[in-house]
Amino acid sequence: MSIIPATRQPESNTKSYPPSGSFDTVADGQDGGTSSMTMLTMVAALNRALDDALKNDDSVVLLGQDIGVDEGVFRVTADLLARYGDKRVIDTPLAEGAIIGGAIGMALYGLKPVAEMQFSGFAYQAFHQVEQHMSRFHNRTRGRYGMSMVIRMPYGGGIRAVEHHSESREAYYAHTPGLLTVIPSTPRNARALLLESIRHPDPVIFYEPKQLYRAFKEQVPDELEYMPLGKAQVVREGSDLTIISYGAMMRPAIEAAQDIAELDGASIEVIDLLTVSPLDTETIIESVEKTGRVVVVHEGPRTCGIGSEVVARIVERSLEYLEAPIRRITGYDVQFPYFARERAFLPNAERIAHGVREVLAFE
Amino acid sequence: MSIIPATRQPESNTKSYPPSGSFDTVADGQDGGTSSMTMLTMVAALNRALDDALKNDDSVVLLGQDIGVDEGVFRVTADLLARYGDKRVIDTPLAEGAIIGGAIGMALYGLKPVAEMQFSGFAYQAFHQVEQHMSRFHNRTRGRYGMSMVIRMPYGGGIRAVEHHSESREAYYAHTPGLLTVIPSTPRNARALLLESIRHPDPVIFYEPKQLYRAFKEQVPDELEYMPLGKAQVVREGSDLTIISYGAMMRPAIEAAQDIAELDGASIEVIDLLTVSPLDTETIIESVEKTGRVVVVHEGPRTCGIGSEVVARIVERSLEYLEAPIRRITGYDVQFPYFARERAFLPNAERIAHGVREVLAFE
Amino acid sequence: MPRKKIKIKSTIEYLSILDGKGKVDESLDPKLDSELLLHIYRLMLIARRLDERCINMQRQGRIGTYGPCRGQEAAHCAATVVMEPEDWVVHAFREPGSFYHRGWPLETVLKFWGGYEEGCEPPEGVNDTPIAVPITSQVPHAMGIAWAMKCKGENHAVLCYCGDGGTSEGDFHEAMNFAGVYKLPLVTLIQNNQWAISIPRERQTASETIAQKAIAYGFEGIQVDGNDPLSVYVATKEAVDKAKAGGGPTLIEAITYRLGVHTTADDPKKYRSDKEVAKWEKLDPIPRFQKYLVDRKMLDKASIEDIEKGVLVEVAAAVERYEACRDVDPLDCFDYMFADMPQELVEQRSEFAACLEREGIGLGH
Amino acid sequence: MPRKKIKIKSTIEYLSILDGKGKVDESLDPKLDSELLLHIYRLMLIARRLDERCINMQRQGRIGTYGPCRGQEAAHCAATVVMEPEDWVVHAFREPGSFYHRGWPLETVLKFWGGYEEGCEPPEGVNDTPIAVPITSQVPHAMGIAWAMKCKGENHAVLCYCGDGGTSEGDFHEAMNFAGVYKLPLVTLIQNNQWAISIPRERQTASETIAQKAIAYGFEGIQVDGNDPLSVYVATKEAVDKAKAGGGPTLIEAITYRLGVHTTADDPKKYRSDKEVAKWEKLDPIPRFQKYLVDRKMLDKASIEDIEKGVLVEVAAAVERYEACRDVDPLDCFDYMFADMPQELVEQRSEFAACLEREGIGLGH
Ligand SMILES: Cc1ncc(C[n+]2csc(CCOP(=O)(O)OP(=O)(O)O)c2C)c(N)n1
Ligand SMILES: Cc1ncc(C[n+]2csc(CCOP(=O)(O)OP(=O)(O)O)c2C)c(N)n1
Ligand SMILES: [Mg+2]
Ligand SMILES: [Mg+2]
Repeated sequence: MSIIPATRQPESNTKSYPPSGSFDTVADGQDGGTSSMTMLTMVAALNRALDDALKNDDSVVLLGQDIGVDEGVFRVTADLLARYGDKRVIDTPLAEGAIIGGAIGMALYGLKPVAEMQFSGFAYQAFHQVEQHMSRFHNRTRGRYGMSMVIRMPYGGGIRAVEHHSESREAYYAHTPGLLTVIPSTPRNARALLLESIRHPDPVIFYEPKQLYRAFKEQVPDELEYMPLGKAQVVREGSDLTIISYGAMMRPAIEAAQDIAELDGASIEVIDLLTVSPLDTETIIESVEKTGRVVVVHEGPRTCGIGSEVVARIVERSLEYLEAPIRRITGYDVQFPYFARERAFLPNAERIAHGVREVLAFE
Repeated sequence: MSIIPATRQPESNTKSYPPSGSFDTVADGQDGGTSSMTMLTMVAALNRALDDALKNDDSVVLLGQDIGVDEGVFRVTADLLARYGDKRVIDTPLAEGAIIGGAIGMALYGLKPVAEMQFSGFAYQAFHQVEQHMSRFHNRTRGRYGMSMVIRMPYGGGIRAVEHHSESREAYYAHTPGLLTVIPSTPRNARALLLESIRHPDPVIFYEPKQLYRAFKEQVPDELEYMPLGKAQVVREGSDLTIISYGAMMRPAIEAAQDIAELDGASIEVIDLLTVSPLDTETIIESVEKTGRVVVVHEGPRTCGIGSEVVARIVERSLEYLEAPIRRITGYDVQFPYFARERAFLPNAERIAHGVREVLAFE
Repeated sequence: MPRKKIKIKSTIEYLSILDGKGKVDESLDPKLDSELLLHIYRLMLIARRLDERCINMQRQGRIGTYGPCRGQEAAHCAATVVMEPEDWVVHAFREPGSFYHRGWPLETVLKFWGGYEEGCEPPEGVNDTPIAVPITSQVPHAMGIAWAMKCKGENHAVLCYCGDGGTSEGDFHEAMNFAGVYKLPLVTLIQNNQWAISIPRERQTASETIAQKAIAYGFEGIQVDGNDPLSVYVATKEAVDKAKAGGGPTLIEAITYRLGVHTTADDPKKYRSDKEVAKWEKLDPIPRFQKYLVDRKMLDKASIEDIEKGVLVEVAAAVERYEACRDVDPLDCFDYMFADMPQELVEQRSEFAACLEREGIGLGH
Repeated sequence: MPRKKIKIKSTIEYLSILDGKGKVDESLDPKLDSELLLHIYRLMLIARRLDERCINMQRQGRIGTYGPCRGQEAAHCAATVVMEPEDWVVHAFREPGSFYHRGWPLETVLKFWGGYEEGCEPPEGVNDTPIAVPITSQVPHAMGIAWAMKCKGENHAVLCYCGDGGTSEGDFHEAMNFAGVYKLPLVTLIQNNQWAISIPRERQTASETIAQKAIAYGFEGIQVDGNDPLSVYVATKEAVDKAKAGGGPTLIEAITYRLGVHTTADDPKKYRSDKEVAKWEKLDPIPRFQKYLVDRKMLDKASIEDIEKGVLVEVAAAVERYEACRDVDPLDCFDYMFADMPQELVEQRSEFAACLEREGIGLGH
């Protein structure tokens, strides 16, 4: 699982991410017995990753709206201003373009900025800087300038928020050459992926499923832990059908898989993409060639979403293994509704299970 | 072909778009014998559409950088300032966000703005206005306010231009709910689609293949002509394989189809999508169920591109008809290279033909 | 030519008529008629009581996160009354009194914060834009509406609200610049409530005033006491009259204060002192305006109570109407996407309808 | 408080030292040493001759569209020489003299306009950013570099070029505002060449000067005669010194003129008069600076010719080096996308390699 390129091996205290299998928390001391663990929410785990990064690398700088004194509207940056001061944890005026454009300048100068967009729905104010520069500077200067920077932003529905606070548009970034787009699904992988994103030499969009910020806790090792980018995880093994998902949809996806196993006796494999661009095609293909049936699940709009790319790659590589059409259980191609209608709108375990059953039934 | 909804039937002088079949020009007076035709480049045809629209609808207003006195950097707006004055053809300062944001305000007030972005690569400066408002106002106000407006922008490679002047990112718009994204491929359909886009009640991204601006001429009727949005066109019939493409890639796609017909004796159907969002799934499916083999061609990046969506829909609807994996001949997931390398980079007839042969050979 | 000072035409003034204690500067008093003054007073009270009610309802889970306007009633209510029906008002998100004055039913505000698209639907016959969530993104629309008025040769004007934090966004700059170039009939009123969530005004921009930003666009800026309805009214009226007379745009900086939380999800104790809030509590626009009206004999104890009662009844009725409208159909999230629904949405809508049926989710789910 | 004028700290000055005829204002002459002055002169000449050569090469199809700097040599060359190697210069796209001075090989400019990514690759040891095509999008980067210097406690500064048209973009506003708030060591030099393609300065913004836009951000702006290298130098030097001393940012508006086409794809006859161009031809920065140097006995006929010859030789050599580097491998458009190439790109690269092989496209295709 944890193939950390030698060039980016951290100095010390590295633990590899545990072999996966489910979202069950890892019991304290279970893997090796030596390292201590703490139960953390995803917010706390992200906070710890930022703290780790600030502590271990002087060039790391955080910037964003209300991330300092206010500690972030979701408190992801709690305590960090107090610990690292206002040269490292910077409250900014209200201008996303200058936050990202400024971070690009910082990265050119050799800092490692980790910028926060308060909500992914406001990142479009900076989209020109992402597309025109963050994704291009390394290539444009033929590798002379690195763009080692991260944009963190909460995405997705489920927190009863007003317009622009609930959408999922990871596909914009996946369609943009030159970026990595990472979406964690648990406290532990959130921390390990964020740490890896920060030390990664290339620019990363770190899309945080805000619905999961405080949804559950997981044991997170106190030691530094990194998870490679671009690697999906088989979180549940199965042989009859593969559910492919990521982020906040992992929980209903796993729930659906479990229900189907119990009620229908079918064996469902579940893949957590973790990085939606670049896609871990190998892991997908391996699973599909085993099961022959696929359901892809995401919150974002269907057309040109991550789901369509997953389907296209499966068809290119493994058409002959497909025993049924691939179903996409996704957000529809409409605006994410205001929150009175959101519970009905968001894909849920029942809806996923229904899709899975239909695909299983196809002959 | 020309199902013009009654509600938007123009007052007079309407001609229906001719039954298609190829990119051959329609001889003067051929269809009906009554109407006169003029050989026009795409630039001239677009100019004519704008002229028609300004003439026939007082609420139409053009705005953009250098579209007035300078008549547009590609001369698409030639003569229009002189004819309609600076309240209808408006030169703006250098700010894409205000052009689109301002056009949204105009549309709220009941004008029909047709905004020009000088190049699609600079439209990201206005992306927040497109995503947050142009695509949403109608839904947000539950239909109370229309967003009848068009953003025209030249896209794509092939004109030996500097960075940001050659890319194709129609998928950003296709992934955005609430927009129509239209891409013409000949002078005649450019005019008819632009006229329809302007009178359409919903917001349209009109993506113009600048490589074709002056590449060839076609007979364009002097009368008003409209082509429905959301309808693809079978521009060449065939039975062995379907090439699906749009915009500037239509020419190499048709060339490849012809070459293969001549050299290999295979019968290739070619579909011109014309509108990439919403997709005309019916026309695609009908063709695929006949041929069983598909190649999708576009300039833009592959991941989460229009091609992946086309594949996903085919798999959903017609998996059992597929006799071979679908090949995507597209731009790669890299930055569009500076122009010294662009000829090598752009998909061409040879490359498409090679892909077609591979898919034909698959057993 | 030697080094020399450049004279800049634009000047920046500060206007204050009614002071913090309700004492009026007689030389500046616009002497508005009592009907208008009482209407402004009542509007401010409507905003205040609705605001209080919303905070309660949020606590009870009957609406979602709410962004109160407490303390800013004068800054928005006394401006909006200047506008004629054919004018447009372009809203930010902290102006319930303006929506009400302009003819939006009072429950609109509840619907918006309650999570219903219905809260963004302008009633027939009323223009204006609904709440705009992305900060400053509404300012280009206001500019565009003013531009359309000018293109059409119509003699109307646009009033646009924006926050102090909002002036940092590129949208503000671009829209102001266009407004200056085309001399548009646009009045932009910055509710400078001293904070943008946790960022104080001084760390939002290094300019001494926000009003002076107008200098960058070649038109006039004015700073007013935003807790004084008379100053807000006079400055807005002058600016709107100038706009309609072809004099172009004006930037008004209304100095006010957000007495409450940023939204109910916010804890202002993290970033500001009780002392600061207490100082501004003393400058509350409502008591001082009440004193002015009492001094002028336009109000007395009885009429104050009458108005209060009337306002509470009206707010209660709005809450009732809100509660009665909450059974909505999730399926209709498709129905307004396009004036002309494409086939692929028709299909997705059926798919969604089937899900809802299977899952037993219907009206009032 | 009655209505009153607000005093604004920021002042806007205009600086001109060497007039249009090459006559110097002795009281303001910075009396720079001859080495520096001759270096500036030579830089300006390099820019002029390279520019001419590029236009020729464009006509011959040896490079693509080219954007000349004719007339703007003083505005960019006399500014860039102020910067130390550890400082950064952030370029727009009309500053060939600056690239050359900062250590980029002269053929860099040819490569950029010739369609080669190689034209954007800073040589080892040189900082600075390459040409930025999206107007103003480089200004936030300059701000960010200055911010990084400040975060790191380093005593350097950033010089950033931008056009008059560029000041209309949101990026300009946002970056200037941040620079003001954090008091960053950033000097933004607007080459106000009166035109943004076909849009004249007066229709770009309604403010009388661009310098006064600094007032919106709480720092100083200055307008200088941008065709006078002495004024440009003095204003830039003062601003950079102030920046390094912790005094924060400065906005310099250099009044100049684009004597040539916007780019070789442009026809300025459509939008401006020959008369206007002729007027500005008389204010050409090179002859007037030459006169100053001759008056000061730093140049004479012989040395003028020497420099001219040297410059031509150097330009010719750059052209030769450019021509020798044109065989590039299309396949390498993959190689710099990431520091760490993902597997999917490795696969696409192989696919592309196979295409190129089949199609017989290789080096120097
Ligand atoms: C573009 C954008 N960025 C960030 C936010 C999140 N946000 C909501 S309100 C707010 C502060 C707004 O401050 P100001 O403009 O002063 O208005 P106020 O809240 O004080 O009324 C922020 C940052 C947003 N809504 N839109
Ligand atoms: C964001 C963006 N919009 C539009 C363009 C197209 N364009 C290139 S140069 C130019 C005019 C620039 O004017 P100015 O900033 O005054 O610089 P100048 O060309 O006069 O040096 C325009 C509109 C662009 N490159 N970038
Ligand atoms: Mg505020
Ligand atoms: Mg210019």
